[in-house]
Amino acid sequence: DPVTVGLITTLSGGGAGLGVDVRDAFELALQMAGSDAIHLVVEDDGQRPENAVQIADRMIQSEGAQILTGIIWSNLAMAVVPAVTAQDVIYVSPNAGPSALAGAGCTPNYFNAAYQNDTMHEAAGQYANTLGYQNAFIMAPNYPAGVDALTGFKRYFQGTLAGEVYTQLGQTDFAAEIAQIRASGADSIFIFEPGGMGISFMRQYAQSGVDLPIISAAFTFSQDVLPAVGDAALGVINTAEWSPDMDNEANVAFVAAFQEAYGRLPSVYAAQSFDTANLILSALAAADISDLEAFRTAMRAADFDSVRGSFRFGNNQHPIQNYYAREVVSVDGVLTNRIVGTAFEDHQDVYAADCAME
Amino acid sequence: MTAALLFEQFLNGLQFGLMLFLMSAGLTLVFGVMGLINLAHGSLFMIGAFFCAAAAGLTGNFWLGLAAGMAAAAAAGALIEVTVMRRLYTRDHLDQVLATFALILILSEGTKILFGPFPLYLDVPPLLTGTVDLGLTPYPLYRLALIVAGIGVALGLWLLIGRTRLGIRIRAGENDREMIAALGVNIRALYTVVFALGAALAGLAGALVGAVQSVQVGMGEPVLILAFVVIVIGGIGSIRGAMVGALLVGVIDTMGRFLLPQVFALFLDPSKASGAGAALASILVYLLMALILVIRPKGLFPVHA
Amino acid sequence: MPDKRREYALNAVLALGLLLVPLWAYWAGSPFTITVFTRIAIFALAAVGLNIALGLGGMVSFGHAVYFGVGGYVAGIAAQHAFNGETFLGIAGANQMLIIWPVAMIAAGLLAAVIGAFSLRTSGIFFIMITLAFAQMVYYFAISWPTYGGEDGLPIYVRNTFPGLNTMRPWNLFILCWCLLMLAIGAFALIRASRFGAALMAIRQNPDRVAAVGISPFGIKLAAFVISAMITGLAGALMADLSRFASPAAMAWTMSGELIVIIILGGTGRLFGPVAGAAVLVGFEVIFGGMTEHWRLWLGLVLLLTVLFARGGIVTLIAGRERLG
Amino acid sequence: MVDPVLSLSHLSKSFGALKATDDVSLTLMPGEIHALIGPNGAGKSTLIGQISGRIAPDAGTITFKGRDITGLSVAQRARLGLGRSFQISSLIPEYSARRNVMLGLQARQGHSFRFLKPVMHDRRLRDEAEAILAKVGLAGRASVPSAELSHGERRLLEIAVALALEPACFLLDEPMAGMGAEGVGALVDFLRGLKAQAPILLIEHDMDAVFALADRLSVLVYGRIIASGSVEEIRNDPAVREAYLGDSE
Amino acid sequence: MTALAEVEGIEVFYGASQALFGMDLTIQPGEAVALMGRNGMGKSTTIRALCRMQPVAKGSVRFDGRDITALPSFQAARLGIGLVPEGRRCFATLTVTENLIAAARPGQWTLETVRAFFPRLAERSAQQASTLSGGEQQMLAIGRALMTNPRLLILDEATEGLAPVIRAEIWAAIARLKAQGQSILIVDKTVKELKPIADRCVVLERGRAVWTGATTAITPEIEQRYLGI
Ligand SMILES: Nc1ncnc2c1ncn2[C@@H]1O[C@H](COP(=O)(O)OP(=O)(O)OP(=O)(O)O)[C@@H](O)[C@H]1O
Ligand SMILES: Nc1ncnc2c1ncn2[C@@H]1O[C@H](COP(=O)(O)OP(=O)(O)OP(=O)(O)O)[C@@H](O)[C@H]1O
Ligand SMILES: [Mg+2]
Ligand SMILES: [Mg+2]
Repeated sequence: DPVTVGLITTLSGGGAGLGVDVRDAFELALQMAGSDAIHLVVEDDGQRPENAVQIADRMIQSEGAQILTGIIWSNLAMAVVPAVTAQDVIYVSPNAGPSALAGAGCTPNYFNAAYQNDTMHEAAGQYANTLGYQNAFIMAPNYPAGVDALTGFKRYFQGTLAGEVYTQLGQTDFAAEIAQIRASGADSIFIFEPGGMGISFMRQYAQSGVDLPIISAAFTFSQDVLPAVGDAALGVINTAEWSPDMDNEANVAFVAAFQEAYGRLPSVYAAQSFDTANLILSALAAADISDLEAFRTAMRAADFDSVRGSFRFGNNQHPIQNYYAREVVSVDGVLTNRIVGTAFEDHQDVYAADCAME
Repeated sequence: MTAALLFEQFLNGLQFGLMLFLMSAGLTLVFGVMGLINLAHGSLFMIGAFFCAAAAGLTGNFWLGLAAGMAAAAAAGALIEVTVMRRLYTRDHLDQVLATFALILILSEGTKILFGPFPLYLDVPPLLTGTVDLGLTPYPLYRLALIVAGIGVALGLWLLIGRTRLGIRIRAGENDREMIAALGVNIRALYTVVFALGAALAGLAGALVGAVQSVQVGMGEPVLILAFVVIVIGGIGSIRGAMVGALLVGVIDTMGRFLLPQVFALFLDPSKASGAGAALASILVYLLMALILVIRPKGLFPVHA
Repeated sequence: MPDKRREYALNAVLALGLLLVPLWAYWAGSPFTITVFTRIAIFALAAVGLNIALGLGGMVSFGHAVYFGVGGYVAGIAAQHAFNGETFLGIAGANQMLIIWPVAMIAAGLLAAVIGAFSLRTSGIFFIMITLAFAQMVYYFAISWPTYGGEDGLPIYVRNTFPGLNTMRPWNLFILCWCLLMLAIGAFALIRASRFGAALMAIRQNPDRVAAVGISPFGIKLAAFVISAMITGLAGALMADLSRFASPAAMAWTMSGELIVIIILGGTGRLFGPVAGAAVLVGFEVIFGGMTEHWRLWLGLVLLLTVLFARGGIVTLIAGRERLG
Repeated sequence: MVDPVLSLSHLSKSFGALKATDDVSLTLMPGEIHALIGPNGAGKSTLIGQISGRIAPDAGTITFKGRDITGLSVAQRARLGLGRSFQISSLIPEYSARRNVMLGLQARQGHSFRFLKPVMHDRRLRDEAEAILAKVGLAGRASVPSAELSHGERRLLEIAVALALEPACFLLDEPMAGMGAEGVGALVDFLRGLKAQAPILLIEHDMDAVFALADRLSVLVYGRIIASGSVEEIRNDPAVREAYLGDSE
Repeated sequence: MTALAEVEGIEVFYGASQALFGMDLTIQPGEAVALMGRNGMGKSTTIRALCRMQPVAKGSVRFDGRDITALPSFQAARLGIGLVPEGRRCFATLTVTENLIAAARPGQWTLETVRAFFPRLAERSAQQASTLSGGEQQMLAIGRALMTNPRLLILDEATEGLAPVIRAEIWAAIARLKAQGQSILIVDKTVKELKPIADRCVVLERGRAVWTGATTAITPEIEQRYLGI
């Protein structure tokens, strides 16, 4: 009997692009594996926490889902995960990694196959040192993920701060911030402005005549937004645990198949979702989910071919992995990312220490 | 903090204000002059941006895109007026709220079906790229162009509404629709035209602003709220009020975002200060509106009815 | 009056349908159906609250989601403190619904008293906008205030408890919500028929006239606004317990819009309008949301057709226009 | 010497440059009908607005039953016993004629913060409302929503609501406007009976009615009282003829 | 000679309630016709039907020989019906001049001639209509209708609420218009003032015409019976 996996993700509204990538990559993985171990049900959460909770309830209660996945946003994950794992259902995160679930709040039924939120920004801070930046202007929206981003960056960045600015969530005009950057005397800029905010900022930055190097985590420069940012993004360094040009067998096959199937390059969200699917498949192949303990052990083993190359879990069931610096380049007129360096090797998040699990 | 920075921020505030005016111009026309609450104004804005981006992408010409964006929004507006709005003029505002709320859902989802879920690309036309030196500071040419467009639209609207017979008839229709018809004016057709014009202005704003922002589904909603704030502050139906409201919101918002964290930094550590400052800055506009309405319950320039 | 009888029949169908379907689901072992109906009951309860301000008093509050959200935060914060043993302003947390409900109502009511005192100076579209403005302020505050989760919201790990009932069981939680909804509808009916209601409905139609007979509109309106917010706040607390999550998203302006939509869809000022409206809205999402990713398009069309061709909402469509006597 | 029920002293109100009422002083004695006439736009309705509290005067004081009420709100003045009718009918449109009157009764009793007892089942309130409707000749129309009443019937209902308040004085702003000849005749008789109950400040352009009813007349022109006196005096005042009555009389 | 306007057996409803029950009315060119009747008998409704502001359920409305029963009101107005409605209904936020030119059509009446006719309107040309006194608003409503150069001028309660002097002025103006050959349909409460102007009277009761005849033929009985005088 196939195991029912519920994929709850954002398919409508402003953030729909990310959810579509997650869904498409997950389906692609199942297709490529040719396995019938999984019966997949997909549902749209509309980027609203209370919807996600309801859908999770339904998937578990009416459709007998034993594994859930798919959520993009930290606030939705925070709403869904504790309730789901309390019912002895496995949740595997293909994207969000809020700190509350990585530290003291870690639980055996929760696996994160993507990253812990802070780590991407920590990598940016670390790589800023490598690039020799001394005086950075840092900026993020004023909400928990934004605060985490700046905290993460500062944790590893050794230079001074020329300015630290919080923008409004959903802000569309950044002229005031750009003026501050211009006047700040910084030698570099770190930004975390996901989705439309990043697109707006980069467009306006490119026209401002300010010409400082930008470093960022992958969110602002992932494949889903790059076409919309346009040439303004060229040359920006951004950190991620994956890049489309990674040269391992699994990744080459994935990128080719994704392009073939959907006519576009995969984003980092797609890659994480692809790994999530394969991780679950590998565990299902090794253990029967009716024996939850055995299944969890098989998950922890993470015995699958990750598109990131090496992949393993730490004690808090979050990845210990490499983080790379990528640069936005144009290949045959298509904007994409290319690895230019490594920020961290085998990096684990700081919250793992607070997690009571072995 | 230097004089140059202050000057630039003030300029940014003015420019943001004019951009807000551009975005609210169509709304003032439809809401203030025709007396129709149109929550779908933001969706028309989005349609303008999407069609502009698509057409510009196809033809490689921004100006063709701009025309396409305006035309698409105007066409959508005319269609909406004929099929929906026409039946709602005599109803109370609540019915209009519900109908246009429904239109938001339809137009957003329709746009997604048509253009896909990913943001589109729309670049500034080559003619308007780069910066100009304003003495104290360099300034993006495109933003100057937005300022000019905002002032142009304001002037045009002011002339149209205040100085032409068409404007007189529209305002007469707002006062008493049945009566102006009984005097021989085809108010139905006139309202279709006006609504389409309002939609075209929304489309124009969407297309212009789309080149510096993200062209994506849902881009209209934050605009909608800000546009309402602007025209309510100014006094509904007053073009002058909308202009003053827009500039006030633009300057106060920009200055607040810039100065509040520095004020908080006087007594908080920098990281906390920027967080607290940003939090206060994000509600500043609403605080301003509430304050103005408490003092002047009908806005700054109420239109006597 | 056949219209009146039709309305009574419709009300009975709605009240009993809302009870019997989950009861059936309970026997048939479909907990999710119960959850959906719980959600309908809670949204209906929130809308019954708003219906006092909007339907009876004509105060189109475009910020009622704030009271819904505040109720949710009361439940969330109390539960969190009860969970980790910390105190809030020196008060210990509580996980007793019987304590949380009144606190949620009082918190929402106090906030409404402040917001109402300012907002009620305006009217019409200005009132709509000023209530929206206050709601946005609270919303942005909640998003950026880190202590209680900011935008991430506040999970409730264990549902708050009710004496003698295991609230983790869907049916138990449902029946609590259903009873509260019926109580609220009863309160609505009482208020509408009372002297207070007579004055309130008169103020909606002609405040100058009411003042000229010697009833001060401001006090009546403010009282109605506060009562209205209290009921919506109670609904918010229930919603947080249903979702096991208190979220700032519950305060977003779209949520305020949805509450208004529920009321207009069901029938403004009608006793069971909120129930009908909530059932349609939630039902639509549950049924079509699973079928097509473009369900919002169809929802939009249905709403549009309702405004155009079923003036006065579902209740009016079935039971005809109301006469106030 | 009896004290006036209502007295205005030196009331002024400007709208921008326009002086709508300019230093107006006037009294209303118990048992009299004091008619206020004057050209359109002279400031008559503005004066009623100031007395009833809807418009704040720029200067001057209003004394009612010996008490200075200048600072009170509309509702407070109404509770003290100032009853008014509106120049343009102002009723609760969806309420029946009966319920409109019941609202007046409820207000007089001062109990609007009662949440429990259904008001429509209050027999005493209903009966009293119907008695008042019968008095103005609307007995058969008690259940009709006021929006569906004809223009003339609405004018009568205005009066009925004012009656329900049992005011200590009536302010009536053009009660005859829009009424047919028949209605005017009936209303004249009715008001004549009413003045014993409470004095009336009457604004009216129907000169036949005014001359038939008024005990005293004041003429307001451009916000100022230019003449005051008995019907005969006013009728023959050349300034009044020139400004208001014309030569047709 | 064909009649200028002809209303034949019309029935008109407001929602479910019927207001006209087979109303007839004819107006010849150059004629001044008065509509009379008690409150609520259907005078204004007849006018609304003639101006096409109210749908006609049964019967026909003709203007200048043409059937206009189903025409929208703006087209009827363009054929030459000029309305001064009950309650004036000036466009409140427009200035006096704007009110006048809003719906103007070319012809004998222009801004100049109207201003010459009502000098008061010339004095107030830039003032917002809502701040005019009642009498001035009434003049404005008449001027506004004249500016459409109507072949039939309809006056519904043109003197309600006006001071006696002003009323006299308005009546004088109407008399001058009539002398110029303008066709007029007029409704007014004050029969005394109406009589010298109207050529013919149509008396309504319960939504139909119950008496039609020359103004001079009105007897005290008729006044007593149908108007309550
Ligand atoms: N709110 C206002 N703003 C400006 N002007 C006003 C306002 N209210 C009244 N007026 C002006 O004040 C003057 C007096 O108006 P008021 O209504 O008191 O006249 P009135 O004597 O009642 O006339 P009528 O007999 O026509 O009813 C008028 O010229 C009017 O236009
Ligand atoms: N909008 C309306 N809705 C419902 N009924 C109406 C409406 N307008 C008029 N009526 C009814 O239609 C009938 C005729 O009204 P109409 O206005 O034609 O009378 P009228 O002769 O002009 O009276 P008046 O002298 O009072 O102006 C009346 O019984 C009135 O109640
Ligand atoms: Mg007056
Ligand atoms: Mg009439």
